[in-house]
Amino acid sequence: MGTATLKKTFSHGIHPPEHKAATVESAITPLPFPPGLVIPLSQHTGAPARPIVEPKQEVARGDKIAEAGGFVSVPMHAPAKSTVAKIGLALTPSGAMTPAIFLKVDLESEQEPPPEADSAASNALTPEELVAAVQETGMVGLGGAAFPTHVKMLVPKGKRVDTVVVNGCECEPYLTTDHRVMLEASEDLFTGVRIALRATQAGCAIIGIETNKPDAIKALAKAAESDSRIRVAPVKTKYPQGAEKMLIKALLKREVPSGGLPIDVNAAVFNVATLAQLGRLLPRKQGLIERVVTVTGPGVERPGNYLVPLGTPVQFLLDHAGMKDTARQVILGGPMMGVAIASLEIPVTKGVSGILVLTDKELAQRPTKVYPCIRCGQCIQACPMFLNPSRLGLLSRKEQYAVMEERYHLNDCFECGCCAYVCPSNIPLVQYMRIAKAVNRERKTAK
Amino acid sequence: MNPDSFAFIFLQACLINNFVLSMFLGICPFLGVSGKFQTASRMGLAVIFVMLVSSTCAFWINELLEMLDAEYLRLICYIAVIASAVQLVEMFIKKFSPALFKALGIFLPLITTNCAILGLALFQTQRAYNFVQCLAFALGAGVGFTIALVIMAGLREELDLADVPSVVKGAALTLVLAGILSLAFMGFAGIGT
Amino acid sequence: MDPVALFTAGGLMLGLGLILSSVLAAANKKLHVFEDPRIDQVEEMLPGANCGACGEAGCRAFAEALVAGRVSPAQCPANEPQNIEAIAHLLGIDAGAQHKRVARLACAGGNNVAASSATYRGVATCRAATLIGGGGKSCAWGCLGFGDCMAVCPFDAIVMNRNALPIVDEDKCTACGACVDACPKNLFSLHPVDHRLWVACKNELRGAEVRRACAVACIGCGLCAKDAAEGLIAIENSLARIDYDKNELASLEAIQRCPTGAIVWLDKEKGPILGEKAIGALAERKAG
Amino acid sequence: MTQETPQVELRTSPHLQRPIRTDAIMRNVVYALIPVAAFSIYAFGLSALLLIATSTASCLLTEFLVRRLSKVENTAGDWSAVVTGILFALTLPPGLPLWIAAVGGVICIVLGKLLFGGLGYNPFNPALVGRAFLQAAFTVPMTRWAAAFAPGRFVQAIPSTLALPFMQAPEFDAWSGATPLAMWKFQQTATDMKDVMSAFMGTIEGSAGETSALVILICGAYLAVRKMMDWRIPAGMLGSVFVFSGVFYLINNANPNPLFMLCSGGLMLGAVFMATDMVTSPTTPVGVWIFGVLTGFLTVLIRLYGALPEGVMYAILLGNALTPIINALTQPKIYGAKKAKAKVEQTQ
Amino acid sequence: MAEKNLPESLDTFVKGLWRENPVFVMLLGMCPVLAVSNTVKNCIAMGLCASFVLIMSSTLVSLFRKHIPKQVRIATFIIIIATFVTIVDYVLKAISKELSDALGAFVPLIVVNCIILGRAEAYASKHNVVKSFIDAVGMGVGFTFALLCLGVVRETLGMGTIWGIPVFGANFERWSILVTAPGGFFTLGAWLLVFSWVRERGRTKAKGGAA
Amino acid sequence: MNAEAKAVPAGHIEAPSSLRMIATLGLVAMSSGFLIVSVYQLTKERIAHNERRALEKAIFEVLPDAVDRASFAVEENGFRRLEADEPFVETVYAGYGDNGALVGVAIEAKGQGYQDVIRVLYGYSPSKQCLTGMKVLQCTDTPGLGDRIREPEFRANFEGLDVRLTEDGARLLHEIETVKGGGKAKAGSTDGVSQATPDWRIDGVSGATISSRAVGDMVNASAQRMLPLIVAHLDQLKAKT
Ligand SMILES: Cc1cc2nc3c(=O)[nH]c(=O)nc-3n(C[C@H](O)[C@H](O)[C@H](O)COP(=O)(O)O)c2cc1C
Ligand SMILES: Cc1cc2nc3c(=O)[nH]c(=O)nc-3n(C[C@H](O)[C@H](O)[C@H](O)COP(=O)(O)O)c2cc1C
Ligand SMILES: Cc1cc2nc3c(=O)[nH]c(=O)nc-3n(C[C@H](O)[C@H](O)[C@H](O)COP(=O)(O)O)c2cc1C
Ligand SMILES: Cc1cc2nc3c(=O)[nH]c(=O)nc-3n(C[C@H](O)[C@H](O)[C@H](O)CO)c2cc1C
Ligand code: SF4
Ligand code: SF4
Ligand code: SF4
Ligand code: SF4
Ligand code: FES
Repeated sequence: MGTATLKKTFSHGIHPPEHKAATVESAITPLPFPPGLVIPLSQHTGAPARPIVEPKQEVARGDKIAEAGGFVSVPMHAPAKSTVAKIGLALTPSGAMTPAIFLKVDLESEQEPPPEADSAASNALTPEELVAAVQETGMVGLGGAAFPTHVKMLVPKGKRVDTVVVNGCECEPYLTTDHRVMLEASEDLFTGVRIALRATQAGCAIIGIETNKPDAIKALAKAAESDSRIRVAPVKTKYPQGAEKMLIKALLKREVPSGGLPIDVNAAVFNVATLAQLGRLLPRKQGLIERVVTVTGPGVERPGNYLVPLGTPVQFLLDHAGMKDTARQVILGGPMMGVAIASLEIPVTKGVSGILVLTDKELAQRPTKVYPCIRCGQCIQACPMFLNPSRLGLLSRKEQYAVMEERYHLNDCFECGCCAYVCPSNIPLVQYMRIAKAVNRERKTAK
Repeated sequence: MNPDSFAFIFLQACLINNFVLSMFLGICPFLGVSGKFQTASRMGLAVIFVMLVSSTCAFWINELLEMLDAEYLRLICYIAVIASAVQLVEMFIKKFSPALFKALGIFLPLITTNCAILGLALFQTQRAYNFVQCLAFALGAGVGFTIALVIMAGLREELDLADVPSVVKGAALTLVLAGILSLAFMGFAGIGT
Repeated sequence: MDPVALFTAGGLMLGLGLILSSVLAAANKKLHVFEDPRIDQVEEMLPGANCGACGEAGCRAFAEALVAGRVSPAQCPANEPQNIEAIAHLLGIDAGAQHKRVARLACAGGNNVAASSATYRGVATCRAATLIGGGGKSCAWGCLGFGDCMAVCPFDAIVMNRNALPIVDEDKCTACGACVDACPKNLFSLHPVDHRLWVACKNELRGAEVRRACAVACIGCGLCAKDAAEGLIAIENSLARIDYDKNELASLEAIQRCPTGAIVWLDKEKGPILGEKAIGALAERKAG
Repeated sequence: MTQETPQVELRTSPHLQRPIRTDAIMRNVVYALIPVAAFSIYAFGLSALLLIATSTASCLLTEFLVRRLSKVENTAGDWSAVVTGILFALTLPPGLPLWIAAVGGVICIVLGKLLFGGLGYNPFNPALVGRAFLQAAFTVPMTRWAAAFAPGRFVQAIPSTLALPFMQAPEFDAWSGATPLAMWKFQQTATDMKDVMSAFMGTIEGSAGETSALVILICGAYLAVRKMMDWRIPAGMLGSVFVFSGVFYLINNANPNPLFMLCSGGLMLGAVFMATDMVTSPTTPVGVWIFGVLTGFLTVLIRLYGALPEGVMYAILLGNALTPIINALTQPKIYGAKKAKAKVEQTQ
Repeated sequence: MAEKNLPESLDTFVKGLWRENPVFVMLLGMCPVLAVSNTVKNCIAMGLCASFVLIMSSTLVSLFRKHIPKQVRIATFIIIIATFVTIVDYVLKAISKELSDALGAFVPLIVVNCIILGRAEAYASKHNVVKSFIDAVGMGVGFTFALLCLGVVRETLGMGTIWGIPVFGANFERWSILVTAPGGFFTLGAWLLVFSWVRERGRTKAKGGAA
Repeated sequence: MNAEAKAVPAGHIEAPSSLRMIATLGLVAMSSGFLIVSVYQLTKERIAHNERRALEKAIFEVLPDAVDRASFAVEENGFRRLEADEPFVETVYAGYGDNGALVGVAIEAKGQGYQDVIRVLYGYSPSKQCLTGMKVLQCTDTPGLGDRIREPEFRANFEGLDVRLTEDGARLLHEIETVKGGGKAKAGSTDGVSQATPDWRIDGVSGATISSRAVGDMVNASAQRMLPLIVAHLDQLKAKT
């Protein structure tokens, strides 16, 4: 099927500058192995993985080193031939210390090549077996939330998926991983889409791509012609078009109910990189051991898209890409939703799609002076969830967290940052939302 | 508009000579119960109700006293009857809607001993309103009181989220707000003439 | 004086009085809701801080619970002893034993001794900072020093010291637990005042890793455990842990050889007392 | 143990931001007000100039001093006091004694703004609080209108302008005029298209800034295009005035015609610059329309049926008073709201 | 803390004047305070009337406090108060028509003045006659004091006079807002602000002194 | 100790007997009735005297030549002599000079002012066919503004105000008009100052146009109705019956 002509989208949202030019042309290049890798056992949503290796044990590339800690959990695989140095605590982007497996990479010997694909075997699996196989790959959403992919593929009893939505929007400024993946791994992507279709037993798949990636739209639309179940839909370039709720609204005109999941409107959403990886790994019975990361920003000398072994410390990656002296802020993810990290020892994990380095100059352009909310209503007109960030911010300042949840739908905020982006008073609205959510969560568990 | 008409008496009592904002009647509950929007609107309803009750009571008491040539007992009869009527209402609410009672708290008795209620009775007598006019007056006064109360509650709830200087917080703030509201209500002067 | 008027007035008022009181009397019977008058009396004897330290939703609720016999008067830590007595007397019950408890902070890493790895910019509260990369302190467990605990303490028992570390005033603290809930790093806990031997660190890393982050952290060396009475101190997760069931065995001995000063003796008058070795090490650090 | 090398910074996402700050918005409002002020000076001469200067200085100085005395961060630099000062001056009759304007400036800032916590927290439009206060305090000087385009206006101030502080101003028969609305109200003069045109172009009497509807509209358009002002409020307010006064005009054509209603008095200035004060108007999309229509309706009501010839100020202040309630009742329906639940929430 | 050393009766009295001033601290009886405080003369008349009622009813309530059943307590109090108010109303009318016209309905409205009922309820019904009397006098004086605070400001600025005598000369531009409704609110608000500012300063000073 | 403490609640739970409640309240109410009626009787005379004096003062103010007065109730066709003033009855007051002759009639008029109702009393001299004065009885309009209708400058407008009737005596020859401050001098008489020239215009108070216009309008409305009636039944008033 061809592309639809009408530009689909959702209401509200913002148009931040894209900043994608620096890396959009750079093909994915593999990064060399660092001397040490850190594999946190909890780099996905859900239960942490359980280590199945001992210190000093030697592991081969692709070996499973930790098993899933439950159904909503995934195993970990060794990204390189190495020795287990220790199982200890490692710093995460959130600032907490969590258990991790520390690997000392065997830099001397050759790393084994990945096994050959066995499409026939994988094609023969039933949906249930397929879900189990997906779990074994250790796949999680590469779009950012790192939610175990197999969980989304398992359709619960009484529910139905009619459409698989493939998220190729990449609406975050600066990032180009999904864009490159769509261009360079379209074969794998289509394999992945078919796996998703089979696992969910959905009738069709729509690949939503923002109009600022015409080459990807063209390439995939052409490739999609061979499979009538799959089609490509251009969607308007607008942030946060890639948020699954927005994409579902744009493509299917359905609204995921408040507090609900895509499955409640018969859809399942997967990121293109997720499906491309899956299409590559599953037929090979391989685990997820590397991912594409956009390293970019004014603080980087050689921006580009790198294929990075999971567990590589950010420091190593930035050394490789060249970090300028003026660099002052390192962000995992894109500028809208990414988290600034306090230490470069933090490793690249499954959910990291980009590393953005900002310099003194950009920080100076964002003074920290905060004005009071002047109730301009800009945030209200930006919030894609139709919340009232102005009111939420004011309430949070006065610590009325319960009111925020009960009356102002705090929990529907997915922290896209549109509100804070437009706020002329420089109010850290997203931070206020996070504080409120954290306190409410704590209070609930305390009860 | 005819100054003796139902509509004019209503408008006059409700907006132009608003009991709270330009006649200074019922300031205590106005200051006390205008903190929360929900409470204020319920209190407003209670006041409208009590006003209708007491206006009716007062009208017939006055008729009776004039018949007996005992106008000098007017004040005491008004207050006694109104107070008991309201106390009855209060007991009633306490019994049948503890939640409402809790929300209005100690202010239910305040409605009884409230300038607005007695003022209503005294003014209607002074102006020699007939029964229908009394009802219009009571309704207007009650609605006017409720409007003022509800607006004030809205403003105060909003200001709970503001950085009001600590010396202003509390009654001073409410009075300043009432002053500005009263200024704004001046705009209604003369409507209907 | 006109006797007719006199008669009218007297009669009218009598009638009025009679009617009113009859109606009220009837209503009183039909509509009365009983509320124990003692609740009001008890409430008047409570401090009215509505701090919730008693575990009830405010003083009124506590008064109701007292009258209902669900709690004992001494459970309100903020009350004056004579009032507690008075309440007990009024209700004819025992005042209940009250152990003085206070809030204790498990961190000594003020900004003079603990390193920071990043500069945090944003809402200036510990809660907010924690959510962004942990707040930028090198030690992931350490106190951030924005004083959420101070702000939340209803009794002004906490002040931030020069090095942005909260100090609890034992006399003012009522163990209401507000700070325990407020601290996003979970550094506060409530302890009987006589728990004077104290480990002021939560860092679970070991040795050099810790020392990079903070000069007064517990490095898990185990010297205190060796010096203390048998079984009083154990090392768990690279941290000294005191078994307060054996609190009576505690003495100043345990802290003397601690190389960092992570284990201290909290003296009522003099405040935290460090071991000799730690004092030396810290002095050296200052000089160097 | 602070490191010598500059540390990385931790900030919250988003790490990108639109580069328009609140002070810039306020500054742009000042730019937009300059032509209005200039026209006013052109029409009323020296007196208008002195009036605007005095009131702006008074507002700014008050903000600065009060913040200084209360030992909090000084906010005088955020330009909002300047906006208040200029707008306040534009609502005053030229010829008003300067001391009254200065007192008014203090009232605007203290009573209208700082008592509530300053910028962003004031429930009522500060400039209008100031004006309403003066109107009630000094009604006579506040309802004495000077003639526009008086010869000699650039070399000589209207004598009353320079009255001694706290003293009554002399009458100024030689300079006096009457606003078209007051003429209609008190002299029962009819209004025709000629009046509409002169009100539109600004060749009439009135407050310093209520003269040329055209200039105000152009300046408002500038702000609306730069997204520093919500165009829906003036649209709602002006539209509602047009419709309601049209209805009353059709019922009884002794009432002024709707175009005259639109162009006369302070309506343009109020609708474009004062009802739009975002701090004191609703934030929700539906609420904004309700606010516009409501203030428009009140304006017509007061003008046609009230005791006073002009009602824009009172209409906006009443609208301000209702803003919290409007906001509460018009919370947007969120994405994915469950229908029944949404209803319950809205009534809260 | 000089107050601590005062004899108890004096303390009871002073308390009504300042520490528990019915208007400025307890925020009771605001209606007449706002309504009649536009001239000093009215303030004094109102203060006297209210004080008389307050003293008489407090004393009487205290006298009979043991004999009044709880359920008819309020009704009885109100009747007692209303009696004295009616008396005051007639006496005032007999003394001066102008004054009673100026105070208008606010004399009969003393009946519902929250201070009087409040004091009867909260104090007189629990204390002996002497204490209740002193308390009532204190409260009455405190009430009059509060009225005067407002009256002086409102009359001087609003009319340019005190007790009807011009103070600023003929050409004074009067702040007529002060004698109207908003002016009443603003003046009382301003006084409350002044008082809370004084109190706050006292508190910080006490803190500073202790530290 | 304990026993005593427990006794407290017990005492409270027991409800007082209804009889006692009724008795107490009845007794208190009755005593208060006696008290009030006594005070009422004692002050009645004095209050009536005050009211009468105030009324007379106002009447003599608007009828400067009068020394005595009589009240008449207004009825369908004519007047009825009132021995004592009755409330809620529309009344006019006839004023008599030294020699007992009718010098004028004082009439009350009321109407809506700026804030609330304004009540005025104005004097009418049937012989001179003009008004003789006006006094504001009640006005709650803005002090300092609307209140200025009480000032002598404004009141002077009514002294000698021309209220001639038409030939048939059915209405005023000229409606009483209120003109904007200073307008009277310009628009009215030719020489602008002469009191002798009959004028039916009232100078509004600048800054209180509404209140002053209201007074003008209410006097006009009242005069339109009352003056023809008075002229028609002048004998009744003259005869004091
Ligand atoms: C507890 C939980 C259960 C979930 N269950 C499902 C599911 O059954 N089906 C599904 O498609 N997605 C499921 N998800 C994934 C979410 O729909 C969503 O993809 C994930 O939270 C990340 O989305 P985001 O990146 O837009 O925030 C679940 C998520 C959570 C947190
Ligand atoms: C504000 C916001 C923006 C997002 N933008 C994108 C995006 O541009 N591309 C993307 O693939 N996922 C994006 N996501 C994540 C999607 O919601 C969704 O989780 C993801 O597409 C699910 O696929 P995955 O589980 O395979 O990652 C965004 C989420 C949010 C909350
Ligand atoms: C607060 C306020 C109070 C007013 N009070 C009165 C009043 O009592 N009486 C009155 O006639 N006009 C009153 N006005 C209206 C104006 O003073 C004035 O009458 C109107 O603007 C006409 O002015 P002019 O007399 O100069 O033509 C008041 C206006 C305001 C704003
Ligand atoms: C479009 C716009 C209109 C404004 N109008 C007013 C106004 O009418 N009066 C005023 O005092 N400030 C006005 N301001 C400035 C500012 O919002 C005002 O000072 C705040 O109300 C103070 O908190 C305006 C600002 C903007 C952006
Ligand atoms: S961060 Fe939350 S509140 Fe802000 S725009 Fe996004 S969803 Fe709305
Ligand atoms: S964008 Fe900022 S200033 Fe505007 S309403 Fe929202 S929070 Fe307030
Ligand atoms: S907050 Fe903490 S320090 Fe303060 S009283 Fe409560 S427990 Fe003690
Ligand atoms: S103890 Fe906790 S709450 Fe207190 S300053 Fe430290 S981190 Fe913040
Ligand atoms: S004095 Fe309290 S309501 Fe009027």
